[in-house]
Amino acid sequence: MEFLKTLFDLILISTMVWVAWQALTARALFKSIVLFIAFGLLISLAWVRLNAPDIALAEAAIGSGLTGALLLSALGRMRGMERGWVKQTRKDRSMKNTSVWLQKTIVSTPPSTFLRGLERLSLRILTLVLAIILFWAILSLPETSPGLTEKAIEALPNSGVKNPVTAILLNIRGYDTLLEVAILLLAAVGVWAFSRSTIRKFSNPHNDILLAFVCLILPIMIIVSGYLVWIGADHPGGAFQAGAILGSAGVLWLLSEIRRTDQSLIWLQRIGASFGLAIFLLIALVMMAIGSNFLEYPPKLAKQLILIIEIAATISIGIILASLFLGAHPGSEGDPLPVEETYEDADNQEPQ
Amino acid sequence: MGLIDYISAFFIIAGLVFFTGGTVGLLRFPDVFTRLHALTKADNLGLGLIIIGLAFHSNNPAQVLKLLFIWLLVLVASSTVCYLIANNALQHGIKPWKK
Amino acid sequence: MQIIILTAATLLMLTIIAGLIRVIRGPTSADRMMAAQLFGTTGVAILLLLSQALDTQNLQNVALVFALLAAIMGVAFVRRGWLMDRFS
Amino acid sequence: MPTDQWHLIPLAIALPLSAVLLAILVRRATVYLLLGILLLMSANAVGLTWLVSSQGPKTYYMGGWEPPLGIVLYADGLSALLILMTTIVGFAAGLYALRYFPTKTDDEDATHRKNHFWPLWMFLLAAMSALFLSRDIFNIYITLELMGLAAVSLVALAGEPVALRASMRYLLVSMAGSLFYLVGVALIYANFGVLDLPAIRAVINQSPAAIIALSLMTVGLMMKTALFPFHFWLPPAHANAPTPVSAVLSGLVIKASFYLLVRLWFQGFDIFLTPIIMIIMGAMGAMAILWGAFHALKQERVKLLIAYSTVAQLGYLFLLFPLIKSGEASKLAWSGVFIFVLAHAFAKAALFLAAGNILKAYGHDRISDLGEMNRYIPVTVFAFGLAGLSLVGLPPTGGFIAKWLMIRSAILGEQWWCAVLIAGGGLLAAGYILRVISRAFRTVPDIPRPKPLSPLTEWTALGLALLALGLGFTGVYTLDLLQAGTPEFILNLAGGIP
Amino acid sequence: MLQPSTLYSLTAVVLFCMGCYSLLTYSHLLRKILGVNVMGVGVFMLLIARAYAGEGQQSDPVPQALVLTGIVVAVCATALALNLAVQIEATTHKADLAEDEENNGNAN
Repeated sequence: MEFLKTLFDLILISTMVWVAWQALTARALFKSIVLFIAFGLLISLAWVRLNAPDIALAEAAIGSGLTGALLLSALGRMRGMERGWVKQTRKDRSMKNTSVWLQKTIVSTPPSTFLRGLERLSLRILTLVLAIILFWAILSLPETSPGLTEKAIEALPNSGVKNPVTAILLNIRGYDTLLEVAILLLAAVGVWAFSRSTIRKFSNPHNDILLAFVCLILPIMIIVSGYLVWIGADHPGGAFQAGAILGSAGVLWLLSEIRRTDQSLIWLQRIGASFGLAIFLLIALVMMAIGSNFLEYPPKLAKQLILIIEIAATISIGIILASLFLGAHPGSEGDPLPVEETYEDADNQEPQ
Repeated sequence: MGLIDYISAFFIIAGLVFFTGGTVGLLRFPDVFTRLHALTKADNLGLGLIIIGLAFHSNNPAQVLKLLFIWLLVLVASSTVCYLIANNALQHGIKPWKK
Repeated sequence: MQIIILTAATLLMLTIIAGLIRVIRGPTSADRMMAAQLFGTTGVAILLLLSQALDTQNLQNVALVFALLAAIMGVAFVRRGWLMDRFS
Repeated sequence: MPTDQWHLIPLAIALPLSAVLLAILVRRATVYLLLGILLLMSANAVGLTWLVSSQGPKTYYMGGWEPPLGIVLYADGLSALLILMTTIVGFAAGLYALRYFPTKTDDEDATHRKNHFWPLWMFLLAAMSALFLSRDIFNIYITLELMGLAAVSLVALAGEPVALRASMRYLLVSMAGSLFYLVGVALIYANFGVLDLPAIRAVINQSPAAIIALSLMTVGLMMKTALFPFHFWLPPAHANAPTPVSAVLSGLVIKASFYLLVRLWFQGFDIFLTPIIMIIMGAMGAMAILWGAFHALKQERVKLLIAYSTVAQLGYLFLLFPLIKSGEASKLAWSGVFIFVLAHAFAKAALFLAAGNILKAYGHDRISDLGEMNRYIPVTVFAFGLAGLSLVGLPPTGGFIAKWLMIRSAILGEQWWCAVLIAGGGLLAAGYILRVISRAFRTVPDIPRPKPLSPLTEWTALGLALLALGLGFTGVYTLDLLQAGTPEFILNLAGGIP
Repeated sequence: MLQPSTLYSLTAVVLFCMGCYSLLTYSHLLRKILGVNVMGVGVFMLLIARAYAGEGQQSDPVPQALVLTGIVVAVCATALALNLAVQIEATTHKADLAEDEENNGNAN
C-alpha cells in the first residue's frame, strides 16, 4: 500500500516537473500554454494528495479553467494582429514582414553570441545555487512542523463555522481576506485603467450547439457555485472557489457571445465588482461602531455574518474574474471586425 | 474481498481498459478526427465504468447520484467540445484522413 | 480493494503522460488542445479513485468542479486561440 | 482589548478603502469628496501620532483574535509618522492631480485616465497605511502585493509605450520580489509555526532555515526597494509615470519596503545582525549612492535625473545598518535615517511635481533646451531649489538634520567612510540639482514661450518643498516620536555589537 | 526521506527555481508570466507540503488559508500582467521589453 502511494507520488511529481519544464521551454507558445493548463490539473491532484481539498477546489476552478482561458485569450489577442482582429496601426507592414517579425519576437531565438551564452550559463549557475540553498533549508527543517493546527481547532467553536480553513479565512485572519478582496477589485480597476481602444474584440460566427451547451451549463454552474458557498461553512468550499466558478461561468458567457457586451453593462460591472469589498468593509465598521474590534464578529452572529460576507464576495469575485478576462470595459472599443472567412492553414505544414 | 468488491474491481478494470484504449488511439490514429473519436468515446465510457465500479462502494444514494451527475457533466462537456473542435478543424481546412 | 484502486489511479497517471506526448508532438493545435481535454476526463477519474482510496468524500466536489469547467478550455480555444501553431 | 480611541489604527486603512469604493461607484464630482476623505485621513494620522506620542506604542487585534492565530496591527512612533507622511504627500499630490488631470475635457482618453486615477490612488494609500501598521509577515505580503499592483497600474495609466514597458518590468520585479519574500515566510512558518514578528523573535534560532528565509525575504524586499543591483526597473518607471504618481512612487512607495526590511531585521531577526551583514548592507547602500549620483549627473531629462537621484538617495537609508554600533551612535543613526526618509519623501515629491510643471510648461523636460524658467515659472523654480537644498543636505532643511545626525553617528561609531560618503553624496547631489537650476536663469534666444501653469500645481510643489524645509525646525518633536519606536535591539545596545 | 511532505517540498523547490530561471532567461512576456506562475506554484506547494500531517490527520489549516489567499492574489497579478502584455503588444507591436526607441522627453 505504502509502496503504491509512494509510486503514485513519484509519478505525479516527475510528471509535474517534466510538464512544467516543457511548458516553460517549448518553442511554440501555444504548446507552452496547453502544457501549463495540464500542469494546473496535475498540481490540483497534488493538493488532493496532500490533503488540502480547499486548495484543490480553488485550483480546479481557477488554475485549469480561468488561467487557461486568460492565457489563450491573451495569446489570441497578441497574435490577432495578423488575422485582422486588431487594428493595424502601421499600414506598411505587409503580411510577409509580419511573419518574419513574429518569428523573431514570439519564438524565442536561441542564444547566438558568446555573450548571451555566458549570460545563460551564469543564470543557470545562479539558479542551481538557489536550488541547493533551498534544498538545504528544507532538509534542515524539523521532522514535523510546529504549526497552529491545535490552536485553530480550539478557536473553531468561537468562529461560527466548522471548516477550519473557512474559519481562518473569514474570521480569524479575516483582515487578510479583506485586503485580498481589495486586491481583486484593484486588479479589475487596473485593467480598466490601462486597457485602451487599440485592442479590438473578437468576433466569432454564431454557433447553435455552443449556445445550447452554454444555456444548459450556465445554470448548473451558478447552482454549484451557490452549493460551494453553502457547504463552505462545514466542508471544503467557500467564497473563493464559488467565486471562481461564477467567474468561469462569466467567461463562458462572454465566449459564447450570447449577447454583445455593451455600454450599459459598465455600471453593473462596477457595482458588482465593488459589492464584496463594500459589504465586507461595512460589516467590519459596523462591528467597530457597536464596540467590538474591527472585523470582530460576536460568536452568536458569526455564522450569519460570515455567510453574508461570503455571498457578497462570491458575486464580486465572479464578476471581477470575468472582467479580468474581458480586459477593457465593454463599449470602450470600436466595432469588432468580421472574421476572415478563409485563410491558409499553416497547421499542417508543421512536420510531424 | 466480498462479491461486491469483485464486481466493483471488474468495472474499474474494465474502465481502465477503455482509458488505455483511448490513449492508444490518441497516440496511434492518423488525424485529428480519428483521434477525437478515440478520445471522447473510449474515455467517457471508461469514466462511466469506473464510476459504476465506485458506486458499488457507496452506501449513500446521494453520493451515487452525485457520481452519476459528474459523469453526465463530463459527457455533455466532452461531446460539445469534440463537436466544436472537429467543426472548426473542418472549417479551417484540415482534411480528414483517407487511406 | 485499495490496492486495485490505487493501481488504477497510478495507471491513469500513466495515460496522462501518454496524452502529454500528444500535446508535445502536435502536430496541429487541435491535437494539443484535444489531448489537454483528455486530462479533464482522466483527472475526474483519478480524483474519484483517490477519493475512494484516501477515504475523503470531499474530493467528489473537486471532481465535480473539474467536470463542470472542463469545457471552458476547449471553448476558449475554439473561440479565441485557433491556429496558434503557425510559427512552431 | 484596546479602548475606543485606538480604533484610529484600523481606520487608517478603512478610510482610504471606503474612498476607493466612492471613487469607483460615484464618478461625478467625487474629486472634492475624495479630497475631503484625504483630509480626514490626515486628521486620523495626526490623531494617531498624538496618541502614540502620549501613550506609547500600541497593538490592535484585528477581529479580536490574539496572536499567534490572529493578525496584529502595531502602531508606534515610526509607523504613525510614516502614515502621516503618506497622507500628507498623498494629499498634496492629489491636489496636484486635480489640475494634472483636467476636470472638464472632451478628450475621452483624458477622462478615462482621470476616472481611473482616483481609485488606484486611494488603493495605493490604503496599501501603504496597511503596510506601515502590519506586523504579521504574511499580512505584509498581502499589503506588498496591494501596493505593488496599485503602483504598477498607476504607472501604466500614462499609456505611452515607454510607460507600459516600464510598468511591466516593475510588475515582474514586484511579483518575483513578493514570491522570494513568500518563500521566506513559508520557511519561517514551517520551522517555527508563527507569523507574528515578536513571536518569531521569541523563538528564532540560528537554524539554516531561518538564515535562508531571512536572506530570501531580504532579497525580495531589496528588489522592491530598488537597492543598487536591483535598481534597473526604477528610473524608467518613475520617470514615465504620470507626474503625481512619480512623486508618490519615489517619495513613498520604495520607502515602504525599506521600512519592512528594517522591521524584519531589527524587530524580528536581530540575532542575525552581525557586523558582516551590516557592512554588506552598508556597502550596497554606498554603491547605490555613487552609482545613482553618477547616472543622475549624466541624464538628459529632468524626470530621469530625479529618478536616478532616488536610486542614490535610497543608498543613504541602507547606511543605517553599518551605523548601528554602540548605543548612542545607534540611536542617532536610527533617528537620522528616519528623518531622512521623511525629508526625502517631501523633497523628492516636490522635485517630481516641479519637474512635472516644467514638462507641462515647456512641452518637454530635456535639460539642454530649458531656459528662463525664473521668468516664466518662478514658483516652480523656487520649489525645485528648496527641495534640492534638502536633498543636498544644507541647513536649515530636514535633509540637513538627517545628514547631520547620521554624520554624528558615524563619527561616534568611528565609521569614517560613512561620514565621508554622506558628505560626498551631498556634493554629488548638489552637482545634479545645479545642472537643472543653472538652466533656470539662463537666457536662451528664441526659446518658445512656455505655456502658463495652473497656480495650484505650482503651489503644491512649493508646499511640499516647504515641508521638507519645515522638518528642519520640528526636528526635536520628530526625534521624540521616533524614539517611541526604537527597537529593543538598539535600546539594549550599550556596549556595541558583539 | 520519502515522506510525502519532504518529497513535495523538494518538488516545490525545483518548480520555484525553474520558474525563476525561465523568468530571467526568456524575453517574451507570456513566457515570463508563465515563469512567475510556476514560481508561485512552487511557493504554495512548499506551504501545503509542510502543512501535511499524514493520512487521516487534519492538515494545518493556517497554511491552507494562506495559500488560498495567495492563489487569488497570483491570479489577480497574472491577469493584470496578461492585460498589460496585450496592451504593450498592441501599442508597440512587440511582446518583449527591449527598448528600441529612446524617449526624447517630449510631453505626451
